[in-house]
Amino acid sequence: MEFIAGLDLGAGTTKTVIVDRTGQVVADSIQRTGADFQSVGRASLAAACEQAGIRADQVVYIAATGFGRSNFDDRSIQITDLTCAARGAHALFPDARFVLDMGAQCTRAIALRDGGKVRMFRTNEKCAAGSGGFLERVARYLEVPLDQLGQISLEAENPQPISSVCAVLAESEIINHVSEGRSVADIVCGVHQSLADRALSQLKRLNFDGPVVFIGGVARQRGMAKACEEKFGQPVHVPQRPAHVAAFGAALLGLQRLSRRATIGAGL
Amino acid sequence: MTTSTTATSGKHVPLPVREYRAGVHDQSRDIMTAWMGQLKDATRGSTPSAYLMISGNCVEILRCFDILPVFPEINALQLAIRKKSLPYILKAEEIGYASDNCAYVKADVGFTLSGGVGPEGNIPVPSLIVCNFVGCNVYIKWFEHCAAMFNAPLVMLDIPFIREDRPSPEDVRYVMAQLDELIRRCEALTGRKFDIDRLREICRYSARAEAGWSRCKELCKHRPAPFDAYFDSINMMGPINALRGTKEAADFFDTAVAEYEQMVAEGRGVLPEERFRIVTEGPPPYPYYRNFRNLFETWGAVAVQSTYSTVGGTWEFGFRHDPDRPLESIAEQMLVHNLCNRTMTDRYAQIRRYVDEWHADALVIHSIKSCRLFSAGQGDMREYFTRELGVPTLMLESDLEDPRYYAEAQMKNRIDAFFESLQYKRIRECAART
Amino acid sequence: MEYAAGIDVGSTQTKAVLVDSARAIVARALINTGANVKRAGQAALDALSEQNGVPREQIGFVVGTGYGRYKIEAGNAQVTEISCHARGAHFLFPETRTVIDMGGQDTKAIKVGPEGNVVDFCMNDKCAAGTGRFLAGAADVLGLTLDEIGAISLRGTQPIKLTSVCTVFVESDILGYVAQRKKIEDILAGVHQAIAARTIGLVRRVGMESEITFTGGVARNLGMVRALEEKLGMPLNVSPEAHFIGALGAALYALDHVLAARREVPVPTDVPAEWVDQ
Amino acid sequence: MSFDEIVQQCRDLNELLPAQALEQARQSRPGLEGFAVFPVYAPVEIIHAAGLLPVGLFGVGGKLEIVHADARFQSFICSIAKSALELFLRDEMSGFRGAVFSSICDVARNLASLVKRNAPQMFIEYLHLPQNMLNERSHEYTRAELDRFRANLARHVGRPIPDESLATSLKLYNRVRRRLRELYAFRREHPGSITAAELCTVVQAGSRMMPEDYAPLLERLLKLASQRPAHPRDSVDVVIEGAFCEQPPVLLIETIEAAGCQVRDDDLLIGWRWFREDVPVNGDALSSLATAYLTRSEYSSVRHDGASPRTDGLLQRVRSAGAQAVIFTPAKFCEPALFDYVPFIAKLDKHGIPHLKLEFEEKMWTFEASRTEIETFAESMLFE
Ligand SMILES: Nc1ncnc2c1ncn2[C@@H]1O[C@H](COP(=O)(O)OP(=O)(O)O)[C@@H](O)[C@H]1O
Ligand SMILES: Nc1ncnc2c1ncn2[C@@H]1O[C@H](COP(=O)(O)OP(=O)(O)O)[C@@H](O)[C@H]1O
Ligand code: SF4
Ligand code: SF4
Ligand code: SF4
Repeated sequence: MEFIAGLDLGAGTTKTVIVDRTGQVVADSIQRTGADFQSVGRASLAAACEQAGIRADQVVYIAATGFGRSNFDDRSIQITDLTCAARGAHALFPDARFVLDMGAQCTRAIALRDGGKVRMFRTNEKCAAGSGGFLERVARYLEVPLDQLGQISLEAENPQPISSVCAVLAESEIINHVSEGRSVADIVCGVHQSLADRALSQLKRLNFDGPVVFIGGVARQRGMAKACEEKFGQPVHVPQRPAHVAAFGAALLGLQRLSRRATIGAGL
Repeated sequence: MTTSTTATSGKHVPLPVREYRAGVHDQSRDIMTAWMGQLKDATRGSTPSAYLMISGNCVEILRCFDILPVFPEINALQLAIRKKSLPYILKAEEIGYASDNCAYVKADVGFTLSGGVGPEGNIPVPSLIVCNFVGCNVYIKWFEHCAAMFNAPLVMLDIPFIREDRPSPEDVRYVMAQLDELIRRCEALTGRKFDIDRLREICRYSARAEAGWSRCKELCKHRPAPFDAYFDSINMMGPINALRGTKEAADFFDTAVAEYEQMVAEGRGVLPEERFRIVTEGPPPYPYYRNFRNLFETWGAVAVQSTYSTVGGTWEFGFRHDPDRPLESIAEQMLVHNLCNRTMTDRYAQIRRYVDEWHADALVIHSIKSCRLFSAGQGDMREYFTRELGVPTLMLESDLEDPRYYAEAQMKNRIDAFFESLQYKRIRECAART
Repeated sequence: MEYAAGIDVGSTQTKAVLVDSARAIVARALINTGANVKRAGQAALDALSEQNGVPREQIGFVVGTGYGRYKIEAGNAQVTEISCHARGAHFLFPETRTVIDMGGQDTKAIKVGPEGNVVDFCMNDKCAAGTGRFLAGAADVLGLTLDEIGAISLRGTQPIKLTSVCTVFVESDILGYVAQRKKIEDILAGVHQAIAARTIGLVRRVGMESEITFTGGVARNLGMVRALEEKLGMPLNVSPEAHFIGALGAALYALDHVLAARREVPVPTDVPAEWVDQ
Repeated sequence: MSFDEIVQQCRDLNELLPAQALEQARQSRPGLEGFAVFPVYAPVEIIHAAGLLPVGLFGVGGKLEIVHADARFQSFICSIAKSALELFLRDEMSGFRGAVFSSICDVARNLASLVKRNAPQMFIEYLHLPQNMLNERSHEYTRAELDRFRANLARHVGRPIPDESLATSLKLYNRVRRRLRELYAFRREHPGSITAAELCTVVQAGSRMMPEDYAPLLERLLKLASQRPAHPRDSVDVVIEGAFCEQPPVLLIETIEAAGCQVRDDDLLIGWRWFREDVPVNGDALSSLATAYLTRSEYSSVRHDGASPRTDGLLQRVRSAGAQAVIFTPAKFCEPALFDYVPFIAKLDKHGIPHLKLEFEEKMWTFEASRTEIETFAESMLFE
């Protein structure tokens, strides 16, 4: 049996998704990205292979994406994360017209055209405190485990928004809220709402008007998804494993290339 | 908690902040509200209106044709001061404006896109867009965009920047020819003939208001100053810039002069206690106008002069519209007698004069991210005043329209530290005298 | 014996110093400010009395400084950290005329008068780029601690060039260089140099008059000290107390009050009424 | 010399600071003096007629560390203004008689004041170029402004600038600009023959060479270009717009092409190419120059366009280049470019032309993030 791997070497974490020749997911893995993309990529791939119970040489095609895509030497192809995210999101939610991808360093809004191709996209501006890395710091400050951030946010009664566009100054604002005795839930929820606001204005630049899929590590935080639904005024699709969508998309695009190659090969 | 003070620590005893309101404020509000009412009425009526910018404007000509002047800058300012600007700024950013663009433009454009202009809003759709390009290049962009949004005709008034001691004959002819062009467009719009006698009368009113405004500014040379020439000037800038040429504006300044003369006679100042006299440079942060003012008032600091209040005209140095040469004087005002059409070094000279003649202790520069016309190079200004003239200078940064760039804690920190050092200096000087 | 305390509640860390009436430092405390500013101020004060067995009552006056200065419940008065750093640096190095204070969220250049007073000062603009937090971010991505990065940076031979010194974007910038397989020491050398360059810009604004004293938490970072010295072309005063200098200055201001109360230091009589006790 | 060698020579020249570039020109013209000009339109003909070498003031941010100018200009000011000021503050302009700035934006205007105050020994001129092209007095005004510059400059250098010299300079610059137009046309017609990075390198070198030397260089290049094998690639054809003043690092241009786009036309250094047609040389030279400024200029974000909107100009540029998309490269904090972006994209959207915005600063060293965006942009069009 032959398999295709999609590897998303992100700024925060590295994700691998392995699919078979029909596009079915057989395994996935996630781990923190360290200083060396090459070894992290290999480790991530090995973990996924082990989970799937396959040998490394059964993976015949590797599509690398994400920040470190060009630093992973074992790749068969490199594709940008935007293209992959769009493809993956489309495969999961064929009706979706927009994708919101919030990762560790970047927030991106993508408008889709038919077939899950990128129509337009906007990345967050510099000077915009609004990505996963910021949330991680908030969690550390408030002494809340990262994976509980989303839950806590749901318990807010009186969310406290932050206005600063600079992550560093936003932190001071948070400190201010704390010392004024605001609850952790209210603060986290306020952060989520502010991020959702910013995401919305990014989407609006793409003439946002239709169903949206929310992906990336931050989408694991339920409070964030809820804040988005409130701000967007419409349901937001969140896949089961939001962080893996770009890796999945990469795997699917890899599969597409491989099949194309096969037909060309057959033609010869 | 004790709050004692010793000389060496120079600890700051905050002064009570009081809401300062005088008759001037009420009257200013009344006449400005009346004008806003006219704007509102014009959204549904058939009164012609024209967009115009504040800097060295030629509102007299529009008034001569009974064309209602509309100032997008004032709209933007009011949105900010009512803390309503951010949603409009975001709206404009959605269609592509960058975070680094002048936020006045963004707030105004966002407001327009949200239906603020037109029959449903408070501002009439302009029949004419008069781009008085006096200094600020953003004006051109702003009005090009407005012209596109409303599909309205744009009249370009290109006012040559002052780059020699005085404007050349060609500069003046060029401006006069463009004013002529404007007059022809106004005639076409209203179907009325240009009446130079009417313009003379309007210029007479302008001159009266200008004389009053100058007298008010002059009164700030007294200790204590009867009003804050930065914060309270805002209430007079509406009448002097937007309503200039009307009887109401001229009368308004008569009242103001009377009120301030009386205060001076009684030895009353705007603050309960005047401790420091400052000159300010740059527009205020309108979204946090009150907070910002308080940061100075608690130190007993009063602005005795400000450059911002002279964007429309530097009348305190003697220029008046002239009923005998109405058009020529309008051209001269646009070219020479306003802050915006002059070089940075001219501005330094103006500030220097303020510091000397108005007996100021320090200069406060509020550097505006939006406004490069004002702020590009203010670091050099700081350098000039601290290094070459030895005038203590404080530089602050935020924005005049975008609340996202105002950080209260940082502002307070800087202002407090600055006055701590001024206070120390003051105490030393006192001690040295004994 | 009478004592006075200064508490510097900074954005990152809270520093406290206790001085006795002979102006000797008798205790110091350093804790992370964390989320609860009030608690941090109190904890620092408690730590001071605990450390030296000085009962709280004997601390005659407490001056608060730093961003959280108004949040210190025990504070008798507040002075900005700009004045405090000037005072503290001048106390340790009486000839100092310029102070560079690099903390968690801002960098300041202060011109100091002959009596430790502030003559002029400049801070990084509203943007918090190029501060201690930036170094912390850099340490974080590289998986190093703050104590290590300075020393490692000194080993760099070919410093990388950074696009910006924005704390938010430093991480991806650095990751980019890691991906290009640049050496850690070169990356860190570049990071320190970028901040140093920015800081020199600030110092120039107030004028570089010797002696220059480097204060604040980042002064503990040897790499930063060297980078600044190199760019300035002169040695810096760096005290082992560098991190506590703001608190020290505050404590000295507090001591003024204690001593003035005992009339050991006369209050100038000609001072306008409004300057004196109310 | 081969094509590549000439380009390399240009590249080396561009790497130099203005004073070094002048030094280089002096090797064949001993005693030559320089005159600095801010990039968007300046009357170089007058400067040249005064016997000076006009040198563009840009791109030093990457070569010279900005240490003084940061104290004068805040963080939200474009880098070209800072690096220009830095040169004067650091006394890096020896051999230059002065500099000329013009009314392109608020920053450039204040910059002129600052330079004048901080370099008192130099002759600093500020030109107010007309923004009203249509008034009956516009021509008279423009001519007078050029004449004022001529008189001031002549007084400063201590010799007259006669009409005959002006006519000679006009002719020379006509020749240069004609060759540049031909080079651009050649690239449009032969995609892949000249890369964007090569072309912008060559154009920029023209801002630091005497036109007498530069025109033959361009002529040689044109000849060599036609012998060059073209490498048309399977890529997205784009037009670059928005970097009329501060120039993007060559690395960014290279990244654009490496990431799958082929540049077919651009507005890089449009201020040096400026005229769409030759300036007539018969009659009063200044008058011809004024007429040309008013009626034969390229559209630009720093010039009000009462008669023909810039948005149409951009559309025209895209169409005539046969491009599919536009990449906007405004300098960070450049208000004229950032403001024009709005009507530009409205127009492009209306015509279904995709676009991408990449802001840059002189001090950028890595373009990873830009690269991802360009690649995605190209991918979204390639795999239609
Ligand atoms: N278990 C979790 N619970 C909540 N949020 C998480 C969790 N894991 C990661 N995140 C968030 O997701 C971000 C990383 O997102 P990811 O898409 O993996 O980034 P990248 O692709 O840039 O590496 C983190 O910064 C964090 O905010
Ligand atoms: N042991 C250390 N070694 C090197 N740097 C340190 C150390 N401790 C703190 N720092 C630096 O000092 C900064 C905090 O400085 P500080 O003056 O306390 O700032 P603030 O007053 O804003 O809290 C941290 O961001 C860090 O960069
Ligand atoms: S430090 Fe803050 S304000 Fe400065 S560039 Fe970074 S995000 Fe923007
Ligand atoms: S740049 Fe300044 S003067 Fe110009 S429109 Fe904006 S705020 Fe007004
Ligand atoms: S880059 Fe833009 S803002 Fe800067 S000087 Fe040039 S035109 Fe002006």
